[in-house]
Amino acid sequence: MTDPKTKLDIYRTMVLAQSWEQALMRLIDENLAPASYHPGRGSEGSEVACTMALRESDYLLYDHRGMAHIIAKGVPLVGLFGDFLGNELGTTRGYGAGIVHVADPDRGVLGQSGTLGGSQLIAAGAALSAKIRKTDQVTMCFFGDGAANRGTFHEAANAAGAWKLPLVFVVQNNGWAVSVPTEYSTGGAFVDRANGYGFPGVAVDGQNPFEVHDVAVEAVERARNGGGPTLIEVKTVRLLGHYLGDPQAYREAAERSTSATRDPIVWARAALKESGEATEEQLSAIEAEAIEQVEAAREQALAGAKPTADVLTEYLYV
Amino acid sequence: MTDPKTKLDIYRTMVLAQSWEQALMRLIDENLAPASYHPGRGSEGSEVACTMALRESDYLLYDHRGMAHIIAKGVPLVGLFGDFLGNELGTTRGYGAGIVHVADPDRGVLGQSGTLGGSQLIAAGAALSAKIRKTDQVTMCFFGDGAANRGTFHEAANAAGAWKLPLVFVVQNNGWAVSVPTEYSTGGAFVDRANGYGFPGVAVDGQNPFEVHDVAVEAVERARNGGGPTLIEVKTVRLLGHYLGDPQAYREAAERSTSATRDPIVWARAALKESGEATEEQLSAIEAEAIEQVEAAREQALAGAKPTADVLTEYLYV
Amino acid sequence: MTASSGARTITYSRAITEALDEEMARDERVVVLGEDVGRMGGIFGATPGLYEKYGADRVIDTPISEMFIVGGAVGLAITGLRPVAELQFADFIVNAADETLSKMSKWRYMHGGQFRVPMVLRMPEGATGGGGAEHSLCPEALMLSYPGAHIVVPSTPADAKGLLKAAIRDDNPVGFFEHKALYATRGAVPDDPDFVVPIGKADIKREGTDVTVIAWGRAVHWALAAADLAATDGTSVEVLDTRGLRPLDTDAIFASIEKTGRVVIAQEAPRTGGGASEISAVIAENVIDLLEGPIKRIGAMDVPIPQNPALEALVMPTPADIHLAVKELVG
Amino acid sequence: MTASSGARTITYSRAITEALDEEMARDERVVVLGEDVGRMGGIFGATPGLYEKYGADRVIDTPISEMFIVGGAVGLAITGLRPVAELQFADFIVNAADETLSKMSKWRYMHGGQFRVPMVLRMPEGATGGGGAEHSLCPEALMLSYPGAHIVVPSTPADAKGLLKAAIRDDNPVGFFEHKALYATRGAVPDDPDFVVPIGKADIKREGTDVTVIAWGRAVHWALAAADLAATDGTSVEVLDTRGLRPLDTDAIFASIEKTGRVVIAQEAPRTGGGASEISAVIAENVIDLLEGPIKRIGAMDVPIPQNPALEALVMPTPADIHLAVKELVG
Ligand SMILES: Cc1ncc(C[n+]2csc(CCOP(=O)(O)OP(=O)(O)O)c2C)c(N)n1
Ligand SMILES: Cc1ncc(C[n+]2csc(CCOP(=O)(O)OP(=O)(O)O)c2C)c(N)n1
Ligand SMILES: [Mg+2]
Ligand SMILES: [Mg+2]
Repeated sequence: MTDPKTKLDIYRTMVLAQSWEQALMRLIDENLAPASYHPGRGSEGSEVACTMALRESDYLLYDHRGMAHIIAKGVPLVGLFGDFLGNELGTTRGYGAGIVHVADPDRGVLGQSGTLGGSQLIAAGAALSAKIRKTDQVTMCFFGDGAANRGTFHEAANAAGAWKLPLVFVVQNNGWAVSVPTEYSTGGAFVDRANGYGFPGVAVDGQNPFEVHDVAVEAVERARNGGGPTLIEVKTVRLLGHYLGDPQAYREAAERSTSATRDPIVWARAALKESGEATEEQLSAIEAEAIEQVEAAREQALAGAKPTADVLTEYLYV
Repeated sequence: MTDPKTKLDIYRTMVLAQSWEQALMRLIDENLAPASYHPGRGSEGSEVACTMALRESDYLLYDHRGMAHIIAKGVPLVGLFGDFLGNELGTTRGYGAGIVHVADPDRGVLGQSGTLGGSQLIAAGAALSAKIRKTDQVTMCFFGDGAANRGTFHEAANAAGAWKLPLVFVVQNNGWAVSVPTEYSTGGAFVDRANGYGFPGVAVDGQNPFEVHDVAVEAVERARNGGGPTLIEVKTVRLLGHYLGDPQAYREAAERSTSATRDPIVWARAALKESGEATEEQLSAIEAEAIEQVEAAREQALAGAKPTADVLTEYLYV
Repeated sequence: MTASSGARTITYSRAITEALDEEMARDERVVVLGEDVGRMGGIFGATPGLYEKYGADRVIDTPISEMFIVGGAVGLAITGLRPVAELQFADFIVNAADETLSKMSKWRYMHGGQFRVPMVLRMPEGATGGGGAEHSLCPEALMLSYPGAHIVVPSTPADAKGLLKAAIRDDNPVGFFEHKALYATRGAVPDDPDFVVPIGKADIKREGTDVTVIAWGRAVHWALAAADLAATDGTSVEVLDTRGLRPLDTDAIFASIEKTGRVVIAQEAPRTGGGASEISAVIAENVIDLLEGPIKRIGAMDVPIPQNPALEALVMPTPADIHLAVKELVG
Repeated sequence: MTASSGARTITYSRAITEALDEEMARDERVVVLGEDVGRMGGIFGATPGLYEKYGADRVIDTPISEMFIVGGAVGLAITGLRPVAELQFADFIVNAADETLSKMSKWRYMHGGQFRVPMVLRMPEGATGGGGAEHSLCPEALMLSYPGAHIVVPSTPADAKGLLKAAIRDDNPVGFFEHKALYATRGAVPDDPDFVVPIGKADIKREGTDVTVIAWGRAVHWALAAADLAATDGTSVEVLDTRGLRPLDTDAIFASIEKTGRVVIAQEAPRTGGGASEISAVIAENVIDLLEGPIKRIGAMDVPIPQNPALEALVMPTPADIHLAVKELVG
């Protein structure tokens, strides 16, 4: 069971991710960063609560929606802003911008495949690597319900199951892949797929990050102790459009407003107060601090220099 | 329950496939056909019994091992010999030879992808086509335990499950993919994978073709009646090498001899006699007739003309 | 090009929609499939209204399963339908490469002509600022060494409509590359519902006498802009739009070079390994004697496309690059 | 090439095994993975004994999952290992195209240099009679328009060993194409355990003065046979083995052409869209003035490889084809 301190940490990190995203939106409004971004509002619960079950030396393959998992893994906010601003302070030193390829090898953040599903294979490789090198590193791989239907998942999951790799798959099922409802494009339930590869699947409500954390901790420990992979299907919501400015004409008002009631940050705030695990003052302080932290990072990042033409061939061949 | 007449038909077709394969081996020994062939001895049970659940207008995607499914679908033997001889009497008019791309659109034989798994996708497309065109055609797709681990299966199975396509997957689990034991390369059990896509999986013993037939009839009927796909996992054996001349150094003698006791043709013959559903005379007559039929086809096929250079561009662009 | 009475000015994107709509109306075997092509009308808005008009059986929102999209379409095509499949980004051709290059392109040949594979694979291509190394490519040349399918790349709304209609009516598989940066461009398109543009015929988009610039897709517009620049130097540039890479209209190419004696080939893809190299080789093999100078290729830098739009811009070729090559050739 | 005291005559296949064995012994980060590479020693017998010597953790028999083989190897490579992955047939590059062309080749660049991807992807290639359209290809050129990885194709046992060792030691990803028809060929290979052949350096396999024939992989042997034929006509052919396609040793190519003034480029892949087109374009762009005639390309017919061996033979290029091209050039 997630202890009160961890619960507060989860809340703090979710709020930090939310504040970071708000600041990014402002940068985009101000035309300082390109507008191509997949907002993460709604899925912070799973991203933060799962990632916080990892150690720094563990590997993370995040997905394209939001930045909460990356923030939870400890990547400095300045670097993230730098990636969106496309300047030298970015984790990718100015190469990235928009829907970024954040990388932070020292914190086990192994980057992202722009083609959905590519990261699943790389995650399986990283997990196999830990096994071969006999470290106790665990790899966690996030992807959406849409990406779960790529054949890459099958190949990664089968290898992970066959060799009991230390790998945790997190399917963030938000009900949509762009405009297509999950039930239209999907046979069966993701959680049930794990069994076919010989490892456990667990479904959990992403609105409740504390429960998600319990599930993730169990999965990570199993992986670390040689018990093999787990698939966690988090039922979550996409509060905003697929991308910024998505008119979402394909989405019914009723479904959108039901989703809106399932905000994990709102839920966690209420739960913490209700249980007495946090006071209004504490929570407000966390929120204020997040904004401050984000502001400071934003200011620092804005000072970064833009890359020049000479970087274009710098990282191509060793 | 498979009736006695059908049982005899299954036996007859298995024996025909066996005789055909023996005749092919002779052609290869005589250097009349190229030696690249994946012998089907051992898996006739599933191939014949499943295929015989189909109608002529149904679609078949066979696999690379043996020819029993193709023969069971009614493709003329002369055409098959012609494909291996690489002459104009082949179903592919001389293009094919060796591990062939047999095709017979009139009998629903849709060809083969030389890359394993490619046929799974084409099968899903054919099943979707039947649904769109509102025919009641069923598609059956065979593949081995090895090919079942390609990502193509996931994409095909997911689409089939999502849209309840009239599709029957037959996984021929013979315990090996070339030199790699299934349990080494596979997480979980194939039969359990179906559930994850929302359709039934059934495991059945391939040594007993009559039981296989029952299972296949049920699956085909379900597909035809709008009940969606089924995955049939047939536990079968590979009596010979992966390819002709495979020394099989990777295979233990004990495992080979256990496999040898599971020959579906031997089993069916004994079962038919034991149950009184066939007499020794009937069975011998079937066997003699098969050899005769094969001999006649072989003679006819040998007379086919070899293709000439002008065919090289004939079927490239319409 | 069929003669037509009237014409309207529409966008390239609208031209695509109309071609699909008209062919779906004309032939009920035509079905459309891909990610978000249905209720959303495509992420680039190229398929709006089709779902409402033709229903979920003929306008199919697929799972994110590129191998199924192409391989499944082959299955549709060999069983009596005429699918128009879409990969959301042309870059994803590598996510369905076996299906595109082997299954779609070779199924007929491998099976001794027993099947036809009448399908079109639509692939929105090109760099438009910030897409990065996996959402910005023009990978047309990948299909070159895999015979069996046509490779079509329209540069204008009229070509987009006429070529797509031709592709849908063609019994061969067709790789059809639409440039994302062109979707919003406008041009006159004939009204005639049977207006088609024959596949494999080049089009002289501008006549000239001193230098031939060969291009296709978006690069045609760069070539035209370069021709304007060159005109101010007094150089007359002919812009030859190949409209794709297979079939390649070598007659038209050789005829233009015969006239000008100088050639620049411009593409958006990286300089190495693209259509420009192939066309250069064909020229150097067949009509080298007509040339008064080197065969120049213009293309993107040989690097993955950086995601930072400012860096992307540095990597992309420009009309100025083409103009410079033209200047070097006329000396 | 490092100087070496002794040398033994071994097969091309044995050269591959030795390179793997020596590098695995030298560096425990080197691991081998692929279908049947372990207990069977590879379906072409290129990896025997490694499983017994290095165990299942370092010699990994994979499922039939080409995307995992390559994508998983990228995961191994960015987390401290140096994988040598194998696709059972080079044709299967299309079954792992995104993983090869985007993930393996671009991961480092896309992430601003934060990772290195020290891996080798071994791909047995070529037509050897009856493999058909999906088991016979030489798809090296597919990698050309995707920068980021080297493209290496050895033609002799010494090159096979020296280049594979260099590739394993290289911090860049390397696409390594071994020709199936060469596995049984024999040649002298230096004993020196540090014998490596630098990647990207061409090798003059035969000196000559009248015509340069450029080739790589199996086509080098066709070129040498053609040179013998040409010698009987009194024509002196220089055979330049590029040893791959990237990096391309343009200095060596230009120097040879400077000497001969005539060039034929020979490849096994279909004439269209292959390495020959690229090399032709580089020549026509840079040194066209040195040429006394057209740039001729020799390659397979532009059709899928038919499975019937008799038809395959008709489709494949031959030494006689190269000889004829040489004759046409010397007039
Ligand atoms: C292989 C591939 N196909 C398609 C896309 C385009 N694409 C990017 S995000 C997306 C939707 C993803 O849906 P899901 O996985 O459910 O994640 P969500 O956006 O809902 O978080 C699509 C289709 C891609 N990037 N890669
Ligand atoms: C995509 C792909 N990978 C690998 C191969 C090479 N190959 C042909 S058959 C085979 C083994 C197949 O095993 P399985 O599917 O179990 O069928 P079985 O041979 O046992 O009947 C392999 C690896 C191929 N043809 N296509
Ligand atoms: Mg989703
Ligand atoms: Mg098997």
